Amino acid sequence: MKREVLAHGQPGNLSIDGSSATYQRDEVTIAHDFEIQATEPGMYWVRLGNRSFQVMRSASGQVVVDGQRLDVEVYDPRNLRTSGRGASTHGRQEIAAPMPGKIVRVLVAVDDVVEEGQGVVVVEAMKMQNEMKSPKAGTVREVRTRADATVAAGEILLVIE
Amino acid sequence: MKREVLAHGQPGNLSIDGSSATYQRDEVTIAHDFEIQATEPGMYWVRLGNRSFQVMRSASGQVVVDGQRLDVEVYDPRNLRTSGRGASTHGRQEIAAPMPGKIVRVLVAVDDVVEEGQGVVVVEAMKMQNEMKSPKAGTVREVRTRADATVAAGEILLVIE
Amino acid sequence: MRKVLIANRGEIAVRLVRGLRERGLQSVAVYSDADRASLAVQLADEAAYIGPSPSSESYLKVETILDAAKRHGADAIHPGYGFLSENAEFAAACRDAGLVFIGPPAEAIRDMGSKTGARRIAIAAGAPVVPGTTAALENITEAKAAAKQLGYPVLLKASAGGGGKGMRRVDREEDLESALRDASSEALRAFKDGSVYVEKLVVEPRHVEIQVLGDQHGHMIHLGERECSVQRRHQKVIEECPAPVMSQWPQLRAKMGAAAVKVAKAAGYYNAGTIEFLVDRDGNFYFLEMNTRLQVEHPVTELVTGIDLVEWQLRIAQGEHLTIQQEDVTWTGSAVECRVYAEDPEQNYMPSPGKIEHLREPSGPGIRLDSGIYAGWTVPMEYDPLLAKLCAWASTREGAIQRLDRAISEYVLTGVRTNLGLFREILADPIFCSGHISTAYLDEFFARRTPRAACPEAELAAALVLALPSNEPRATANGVRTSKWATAGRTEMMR
Amino acid sequence: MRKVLIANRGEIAVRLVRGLRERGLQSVAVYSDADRASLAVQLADEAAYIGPSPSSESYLKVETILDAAKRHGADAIHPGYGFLSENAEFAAACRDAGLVFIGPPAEAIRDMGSKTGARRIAIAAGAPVVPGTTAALENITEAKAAAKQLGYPVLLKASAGGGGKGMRRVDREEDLESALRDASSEALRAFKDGSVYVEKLVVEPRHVEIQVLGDQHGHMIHLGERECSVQRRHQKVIEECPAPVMSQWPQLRAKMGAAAVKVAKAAGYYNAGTIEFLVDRDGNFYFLEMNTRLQVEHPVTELVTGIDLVEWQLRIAQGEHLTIQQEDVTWTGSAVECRVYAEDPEQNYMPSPGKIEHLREPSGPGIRLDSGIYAGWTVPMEYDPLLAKLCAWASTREGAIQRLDRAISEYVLTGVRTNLGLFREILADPIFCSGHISTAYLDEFFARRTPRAACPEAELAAALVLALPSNEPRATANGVRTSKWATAGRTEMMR
Repeated sequence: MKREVLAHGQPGNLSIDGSSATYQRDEVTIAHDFEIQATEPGMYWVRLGNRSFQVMRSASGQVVVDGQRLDVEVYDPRNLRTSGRGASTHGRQEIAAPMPGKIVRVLVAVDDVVEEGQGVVVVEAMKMQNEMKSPKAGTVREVRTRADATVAAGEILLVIE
Repeated sequence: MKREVLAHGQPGNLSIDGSSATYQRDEVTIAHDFEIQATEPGMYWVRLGNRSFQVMRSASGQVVVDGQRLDVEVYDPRNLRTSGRGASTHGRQEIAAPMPGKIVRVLVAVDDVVEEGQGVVVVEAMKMQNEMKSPKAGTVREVRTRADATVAAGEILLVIE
Repeated sequence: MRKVLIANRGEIAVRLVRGLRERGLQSVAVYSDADRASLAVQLADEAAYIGPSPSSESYLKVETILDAAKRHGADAIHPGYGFLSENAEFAAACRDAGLVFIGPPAEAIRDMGSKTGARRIAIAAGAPVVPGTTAALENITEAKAAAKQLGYPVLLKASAGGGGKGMRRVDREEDLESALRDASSEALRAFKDGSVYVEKLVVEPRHVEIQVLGDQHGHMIHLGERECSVQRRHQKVIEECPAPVMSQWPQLRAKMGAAAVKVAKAAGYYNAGTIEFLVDRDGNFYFLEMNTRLQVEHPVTELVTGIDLVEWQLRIAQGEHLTIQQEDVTWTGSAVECRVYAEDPEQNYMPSPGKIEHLREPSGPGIRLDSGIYAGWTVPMEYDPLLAKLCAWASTREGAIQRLDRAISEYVLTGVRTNLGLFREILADPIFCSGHISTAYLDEFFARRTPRAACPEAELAAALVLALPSNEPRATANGVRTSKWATAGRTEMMR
Repeated sequence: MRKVLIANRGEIAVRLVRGLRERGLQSVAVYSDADRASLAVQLADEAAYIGPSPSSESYLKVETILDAAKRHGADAIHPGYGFLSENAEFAAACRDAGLVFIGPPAEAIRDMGSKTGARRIAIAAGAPVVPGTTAALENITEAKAAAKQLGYPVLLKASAGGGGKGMRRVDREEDLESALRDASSEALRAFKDGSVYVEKLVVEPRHVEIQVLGDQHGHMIHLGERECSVQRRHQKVIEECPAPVMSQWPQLRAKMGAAAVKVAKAAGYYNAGTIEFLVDRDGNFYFLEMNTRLQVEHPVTELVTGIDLVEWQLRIAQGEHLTIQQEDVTWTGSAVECRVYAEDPEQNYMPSPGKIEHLREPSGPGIRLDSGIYAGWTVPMEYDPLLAKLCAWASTREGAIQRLDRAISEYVLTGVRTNLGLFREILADPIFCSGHISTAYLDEFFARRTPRAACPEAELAAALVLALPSNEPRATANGVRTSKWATAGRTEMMR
């Protein structure tokens, strides 16, 4: 079985043959015999050669190895050609609430021109106000929220193009 | 909603009307407004009037309230007439392994006559030997295990009639 | 005293349920909508609903809390920390309703509640204070004169303040006017009181506080210090006892302790309280303010002195004599606490409310965990992000640090982001381990921090789990995920 | 020393992984089939498979363990307790393989391993022993003569024994022959050695043991006692420090400690070890045996002395000097431990292996939990039923008992039966609380025990949950359940 890996932004390759795994990333290649055992839903024990790892995989895709959060994603190369979604948003940037919270202030209006890094909306959660910044220069196309609104994590607040 | 309750061997009645519950057992009748919230699968928080309870219900039917195991069962009276299973075993007593373990010795053979309380089989688990006793006087009809066999919890070892 | 209502939530409510149960007292937990079935509510003997999630509609409503106490037949109220704990009117209202308020007298709360009032009391009691004004600044002219006399840099502070709100460092006179305006409007928003005063800025201070404990019969002692210099956004994240600075200045604990007791006595204080000081690089200390309640970080004092602060709060509130003399108090070993927050240190400590997916809490030798969560619990967005306090005790500071790191290595908590990973970096930092820290430490640490090297074996372990058939990446709750990888892959293909 | 293989399993393997990590040492956990993905295996840095589940094919196989150590590049082995920990050949084999054995010298294990040999050493060192034979009984004639001289009641004991195996109380001469036969055959089965000796039976003794700690350079101290009288089937279930008996006889700790150090020194002992004594109603004490390893109940000593026994085991094994002098050792407060077993006290402590369904472990002030389980873990049927050790420390014995009870009230553990409910009854028992206990306590408690009154509110809470639509009673995994209720219901209908 072959899989492509994106680890901390770096592409890599995983190859599994029975109970042997080979992993290549940058200049590094490692190969180990392994075993995996699910301990609870989403929790796994992994032995790699001599070493022992505790791996958690949350429903949101977060992966934690021995208490450390890793930024690792795995893809089946056969599925890649069909996963063409997302390209339509090219140039268009949706700004989503990073957490559930309450909108304190919307700092821009439709058709405003914004700089990269300019504050656009202030969200409050857990007694802390967080200013969200525009990830790029552009024009505000849509404002989908308003002050005092309660928002869910991932809810789109603004669209900048 | 009405349910019949068996609490520590004593029959009782539960009546639920919206968020009010009435419970009668022996001479005691109590009535409370209540709320229930599932916290994890099988775990519940129950408020009864002013009081707060933590209730666990395990897959095996075990129920634990604030850390104390209670022997409580609940039945829908409408289902009773159809639940006629078990009657066919009247007079016949199956002796099941109370826990997973290893059979050390079978102390009786088919057609042996046994007294109530007589040891019939010795099961070992966790470095401890446990002699199982016949719950009634009778004749051994079947011996379904043998020394050194590994048994699962609930596996029938002997039948006495 | 037979039944106590806990006018709080989260881990401190759990701590109080435990303390009450250990004394044979019944507990009543209150809950808002967001806290229905919280851990404290589950563990308490009784539970009282007090309203909608925003604290202004529940935990801060004096009448509602008093009604709940009456309804449940409670004869005392413990306010915890935050919320109504330092509200003199609440303490007085409890008394008027015939309820024991487990804390200091309302008058002491009121007197020490104003920063400038507290400064005056401290000065009168002979405690050193940071040079500055004791009265609120009336206008910019007065501010300029005061700042000039103190010498820059100076610090503007809200009279009613706390938690860094309404606080501004000013390095030059030309920045004073706008800083004063900002501080005052921030203070007004936070505390409904725009009063601001000015102090000399102590450069690279350590934040060291003294725990005091006194009964209603005039006997008061101190239980030593806590070092609380590791802070983010003026909020403590790591606390310890003893303070490393004590090994440098052997007489400092006794001196600060004596000063703290004098200030607390001058305020007519009883029950548990904390006097906060700044300690400068020369071992001078300055009174900062008093916290007239149980402190978040009280466990490190309990671990090192063996004295149970909640137990004594309850006994003192019942009128018992404090039977511990100052000379009976000893400090054994070292304790370090880290505050586990639902936040992302990689994104400027952005709050991370949400549902706890997996939870395995550490334990074993020398570990104490005061936690307010469970697997499946949804951490509300309405309250502060403290999930738990993890403490380690050992016979040496080095041992406590290693033990705390060990415990964090076992701590499994997913579903929300936390600062657990950051703690492991700090606990391995040679400067933190040397004990040479100040309130500037954490910002300075972030500035020189290098990301931990990725271990290919750990990546492989993660990749193997992610490659399991039942765990193929799937859409998140918030819609289809556009992965960086897919983008990278497409870019490759288009070449 | 850089990497240590742990030749054990369960909670003690977790304890050792923690102790190693806190010292910056790598850990290798071994596992049989039943222990794949155990908590210790998950937490350890490395994991080594050692064979099928029965311990005779895995944890007791010297060659397999040594091979694993070699394969993983370990330079030391910690044996834990049980399994190979008191096997002199194993200790010698480690040494021969160039591995550090973290424990006493093989010779001391061998010499103290025979009960009769240990008795001889104790007598020579001047320690009081229970009157009896030092040599194994050759025949019934010799046994009768010895018993007659001692006076009935007497106790027959296996020379190679432990854990109550091969032990018989004999009250009259006519019972001696059959008791001797039973004891000898039980000893032969358990220890492959049928030797039995006879002692005077101490009536209602307390079981009190002394912890000793010595380095390889001839320095040895004692860390005080542990009271271990609460036992079932000759297995300890509750242990504490200080022993309540110490308040009755103020010189007893020093006397027993001195005797223990003399015995251990006479055996050429070093590292951590325990001398078990019986204490009679007049404060006399008698050497019983030595446990040449870390004891299950070591945490209560750690909590009260603040000395980390595992840390010192590692340091001593590396040749370090024990830097603690006898006069440095102090005993602060009180610690009580209960052993959480997977067993059903209501059914004669029947073992209850199986899968843990729900688990919430207690924590908070004064609580230490040494656990070897997690939710979803299947407790194997092949090993002893110890799941976890729950300890409470407080400044008084009464406080520790209340705290332990509070912690148990929070402890959620379903899927297997445990003795947690029994502990709550014992901790509320006035006789236990008075401290007037002996090894007869638990049987005596069971005899006079009254079942806890059922609380109708708790029953109603349970009934409401069971009445939830998604939780209708359903067939168990083992087939259709024939309920008592249905039977009762049918009986009603047939009237």
